[in-house]
Amino acid sequence: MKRLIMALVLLLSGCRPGEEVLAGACAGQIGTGVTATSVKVGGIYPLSGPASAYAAVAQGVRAYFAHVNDSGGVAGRRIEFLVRDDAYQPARAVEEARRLVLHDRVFALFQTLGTPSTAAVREYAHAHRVPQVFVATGATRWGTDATRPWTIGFQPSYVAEARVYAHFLAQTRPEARVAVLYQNDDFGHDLLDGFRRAIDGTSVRIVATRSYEVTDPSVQGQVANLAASGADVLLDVSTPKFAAQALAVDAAMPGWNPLHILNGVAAAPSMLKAVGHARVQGVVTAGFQKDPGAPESADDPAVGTYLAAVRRYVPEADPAGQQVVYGWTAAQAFVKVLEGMRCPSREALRAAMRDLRKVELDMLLPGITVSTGPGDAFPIESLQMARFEGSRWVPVGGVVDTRAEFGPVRADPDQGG
Amino acid sequence: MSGLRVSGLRAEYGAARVLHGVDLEVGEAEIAVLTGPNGAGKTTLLRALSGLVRARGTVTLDGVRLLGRRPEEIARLGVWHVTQEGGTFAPLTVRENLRVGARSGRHFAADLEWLFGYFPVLQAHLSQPAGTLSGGEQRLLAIGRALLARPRLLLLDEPLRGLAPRAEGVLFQAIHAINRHEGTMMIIVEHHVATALRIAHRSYVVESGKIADLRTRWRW
Amino acid sequence: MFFQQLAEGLGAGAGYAALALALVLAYRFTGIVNFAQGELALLATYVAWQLVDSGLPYWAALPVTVAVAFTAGMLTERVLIRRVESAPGPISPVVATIGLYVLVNALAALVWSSALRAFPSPFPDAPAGLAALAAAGLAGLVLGALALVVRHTGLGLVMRAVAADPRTARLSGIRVGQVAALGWGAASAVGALSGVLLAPSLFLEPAMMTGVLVYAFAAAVLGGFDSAPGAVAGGLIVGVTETLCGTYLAFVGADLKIAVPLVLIVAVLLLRPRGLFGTAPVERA
Amino acid sequence: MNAVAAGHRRLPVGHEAGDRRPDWPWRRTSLALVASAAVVLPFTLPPYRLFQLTLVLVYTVALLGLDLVVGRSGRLSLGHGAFFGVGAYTSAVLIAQFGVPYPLTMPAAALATFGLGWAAGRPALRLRGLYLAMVTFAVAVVLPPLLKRLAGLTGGAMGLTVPAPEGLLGLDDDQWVYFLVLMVTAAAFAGMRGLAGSRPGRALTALREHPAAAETLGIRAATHMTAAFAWSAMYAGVAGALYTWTAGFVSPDSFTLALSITLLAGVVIGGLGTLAGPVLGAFAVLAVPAVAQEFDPAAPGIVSGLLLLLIVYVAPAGLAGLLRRTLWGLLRRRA
Repeated sequence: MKRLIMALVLLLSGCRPGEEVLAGACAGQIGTGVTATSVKVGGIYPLSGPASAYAAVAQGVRAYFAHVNDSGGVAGRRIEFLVRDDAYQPARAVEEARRLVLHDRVFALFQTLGTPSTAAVREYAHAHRVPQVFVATGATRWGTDATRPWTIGFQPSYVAEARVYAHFLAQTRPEARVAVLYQNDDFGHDLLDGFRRAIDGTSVRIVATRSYEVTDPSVQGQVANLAASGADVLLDVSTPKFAAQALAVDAAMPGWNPLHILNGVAAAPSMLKAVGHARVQGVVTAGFQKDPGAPESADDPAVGTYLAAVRRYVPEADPAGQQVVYGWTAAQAFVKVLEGMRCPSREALRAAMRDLRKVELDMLLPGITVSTGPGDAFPIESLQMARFEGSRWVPVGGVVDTRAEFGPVRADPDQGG
Repeated sequence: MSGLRVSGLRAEYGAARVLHGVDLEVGEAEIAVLTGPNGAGKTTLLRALSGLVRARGTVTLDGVRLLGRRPEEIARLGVWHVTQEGGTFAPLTVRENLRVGARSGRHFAADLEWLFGYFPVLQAHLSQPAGTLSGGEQRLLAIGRALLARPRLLLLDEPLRGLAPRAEGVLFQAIHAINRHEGTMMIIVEHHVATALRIAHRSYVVESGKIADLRTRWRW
Repeated sequence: MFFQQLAEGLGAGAGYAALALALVLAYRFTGIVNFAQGELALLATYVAWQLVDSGLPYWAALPVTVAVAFTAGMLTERVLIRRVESAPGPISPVVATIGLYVLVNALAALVWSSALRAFPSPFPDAPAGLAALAAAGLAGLVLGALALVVRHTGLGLVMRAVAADPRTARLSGIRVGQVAALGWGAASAVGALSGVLLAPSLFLEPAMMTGVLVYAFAAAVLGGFDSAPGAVAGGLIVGVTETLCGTYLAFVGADLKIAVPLVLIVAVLLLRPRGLFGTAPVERA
Repeated sequence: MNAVAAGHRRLPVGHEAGDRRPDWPWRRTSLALVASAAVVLPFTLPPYRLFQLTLVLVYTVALLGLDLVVGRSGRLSLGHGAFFGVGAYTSAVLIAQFGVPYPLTMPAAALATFGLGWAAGRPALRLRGLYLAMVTFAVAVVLPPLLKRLAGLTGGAMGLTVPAPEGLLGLDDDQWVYFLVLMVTAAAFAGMRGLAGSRPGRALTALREHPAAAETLGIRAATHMTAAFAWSAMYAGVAGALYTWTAGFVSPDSFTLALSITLLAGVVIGGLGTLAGPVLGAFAVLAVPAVAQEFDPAAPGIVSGLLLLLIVYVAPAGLAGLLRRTLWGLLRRRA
């Protein structure tokens, strides 16, 4: 009954129920979820369901936040991080977002994973003016759609990744004839369209494309068809399970061994081990994070703190997994944003996340920084190619800043929704 | 204690009580005929004996209790029930149908010859799937299978249904011969009372779930 | 190129045929569509992986896995399906298998985690096309042996009798329960074969058999769902069309390729409800 | 379809077909209680709980429809997730791409799925039960890739975001959507109650219990079954449209075969052939994953699988049956 009366009162006064409105310098801004000693944020990940393999990201985030809290927190505030499961279903993601914002009264949403869930939560976050920071999906929409300022991406978008591959091919194989295997969803379409636009004006040409459904048992048929196209490069835009199949079929075909470009999402060490290192020699991919297992990371202090923190706070996590490194990096970027806030309010957080000037992060490859500004809502747009030799990735060429090379990413003209 | 003793047999389908305490006996090598109006419970009685329907009361065959056992256990005790419909395996050939439930391989060939003595029509369709036989032929096949198994007690539910008049004589002649040679006890539910009574030793009239009348051959 | 694709199609088809046959066997003996057949095959494949991982050679692990799957199949029928058959309504048994599907999938993910695992191939060094053909041959061998048992042995006769009419079989003294359990054992063993055959190319992970189940259903229905040879033929047809479909049916395209076997289902069902090889269900009131 | 059952156990069929089991003791009072709670709750529940309750009502409408096919006609349909999806997309596309005011999208979704249900039902129902499951299985599997293929219209793999209906009469958005959904759910219940007592309803029950006997009584199986299938598809479509209003986002991969299986599980867990079943089933299907995830991420699968098996063995009449038996037990002990 209490809420009924309050609802009636607020009905008349017309202001938002249950939010803490700040006074003084940050008058009128919303400070829910922040106290002098703590800041509460919530993340939504597919802990169960088909995409549960990606939930390792949350482990990386938890490790970093625990690490920061133990060394005094952010400007004296401990970070309280709530993790909710949406089983990779948009409706559940919205349900969990409502719970975090209205029940747990979090200050901001930090990371929703996967484009469907992120797109669903983005509507809710926009309607209730809650920042949705550094979402864990590479769709370009988060950076190009100015009508939804409360949401921002983090990792290099699929278009940036496609641009690096185009740039690499233009330099090393100018006459490349490319066959593309792509997953029939936003991830596949975004990267493929980005690649098409990025090779405009170069002599690189796409000779065949084949898509597959997540519910397909195998991509054997698709890869065999692509082989028939006689392409000398295979752009593999698939998730780990199907990438493994594509790599296995590619290796088993004596008559066809194209340069196999593996996208960043699939380049997981466990997948490469399953296929067998012997069969993936010479495969290339693009990355933006350090590989904890690489020899040059052995004496890198940043990697040292990362490994120690992961062993201490999330022992069940696989420190070599790129997802855990990704969680760690995104969490560190978030802390930098918190430090940059002028007021303890959501509006200030939104402003700070869009005003990062060449921020250095521990686990980013040297030369790659995080920067956002008025016309640039893509925190990271530089990547470095690497080739798989022996049993690990070896960097190839320098860091490519795709924004400098190709200019800002424009919204895809026929992008629906 | 040889023969079939049934006392106080009660059975119901859900809430509908069908058998209200049936008592009957079938002596050694005797044929009993059950007659009576439709729905009197004749078929349910056979089903109760062969375990298809749960029933209460006491039923013993040569001193062995039958009630409460599963149909396949009762069948293995030598009670063979030829139901009103079915009794054959449509996709299997006539030979395979006869083989199921018949005695072991050694006797099978001899048994077949013996059966064809009574039912030559089966020999003509031996390798044909049973489903392709006519209704009457399928009836003969079902009963042939029963006879082949040399049961201790044979329950026949309206064996004549769907048979051409000429075939009736052939069937009853065979049943009569087997009863005499093998001493198989039989309970036959049949509306053609005249033909059935010619070979029956006893005849029970079943009305609304109880035995209304008993006539034995030597008292007519 | 065409022959290699054809060979791969037959290899994949053999896997779908095995699972389709498992579905048909389970249906023939208990009249129940076992939605969990794919996940039981997944469990068997994980068992095989575990055996090979702990040192047992492939050709020793295979028979052990098939034996384990056989007993697991019998136990499933005896413990789960038997009791549910007497439950009212035709829906309960099918829902029980759906419950089993969800449960087994979650258990596999819990015990073996969702990590991707490589699975050894029976013919590791043979080129892709040949390995697929050899796998199809292996499947053909096993299915042929099963067909011989069913066609020409006493046990086979009893099994076919139970499948044709369980009530008459009971009245003929056949212990229908045990035969149904045997049927489910054989089904589960054949299902395990499907998992083991497909794992090398599909890579072992909890969601491996979900897609395969869809194709196995298509294959089983193509064959009429109550004919074993029909299911095997259906499986090979689905396998080949799936592989060749991308190249030769360009207008369909790869994303709607799943529609091909399914449109076949609907067409077959409407034109020949019994399927290509099924027997007409004799409906006696 | 299943093997010989020695005895006869009657399916919970309701009074019309001679079900002598004790009926719900206080029909009037419990209905009034539920109605009043439904009106007060939106003001007392925190908003995110209200959102969950709205989703339960949306699922209830879909399960009411599915129960018509599974519970009352005894047939298995695996396609209702697809009908749900078609309803959701019809509404989403009309709102997002063509700017149609959302209330008008409800009849459009209903018509689309009624037609689809009739078209899919008509041929499939001439076939035996199992084949209906196969045809609906095919529909459920083909829908997601088809939706992605029509990217121009449906936003393809990216999905579509739909602005939520604004709150009127001083209610805020989720309370307003809740009342919209509540009204449609009430109408759905009334429609189903009316049907159950009517001639077609009894005809369906007769067809389920003994198809051959029913046909001898002149009940044309094909027309009754097809009509029932079309109506149930429409219910699922209407539920889909309500889902779009509630969630505000639709993507092809939310309406896969998995949704059809979840709906089927819900209608069985709730209790076949009853009116209370769909509500309880909807609660079970939505509550189990949320509660189970507290223990362990893989738990939802294990818990819902076990629950399904438990229901089929322990309480074939579902939660509704359990509820009825326990309450009746209490009453008898007290009386």
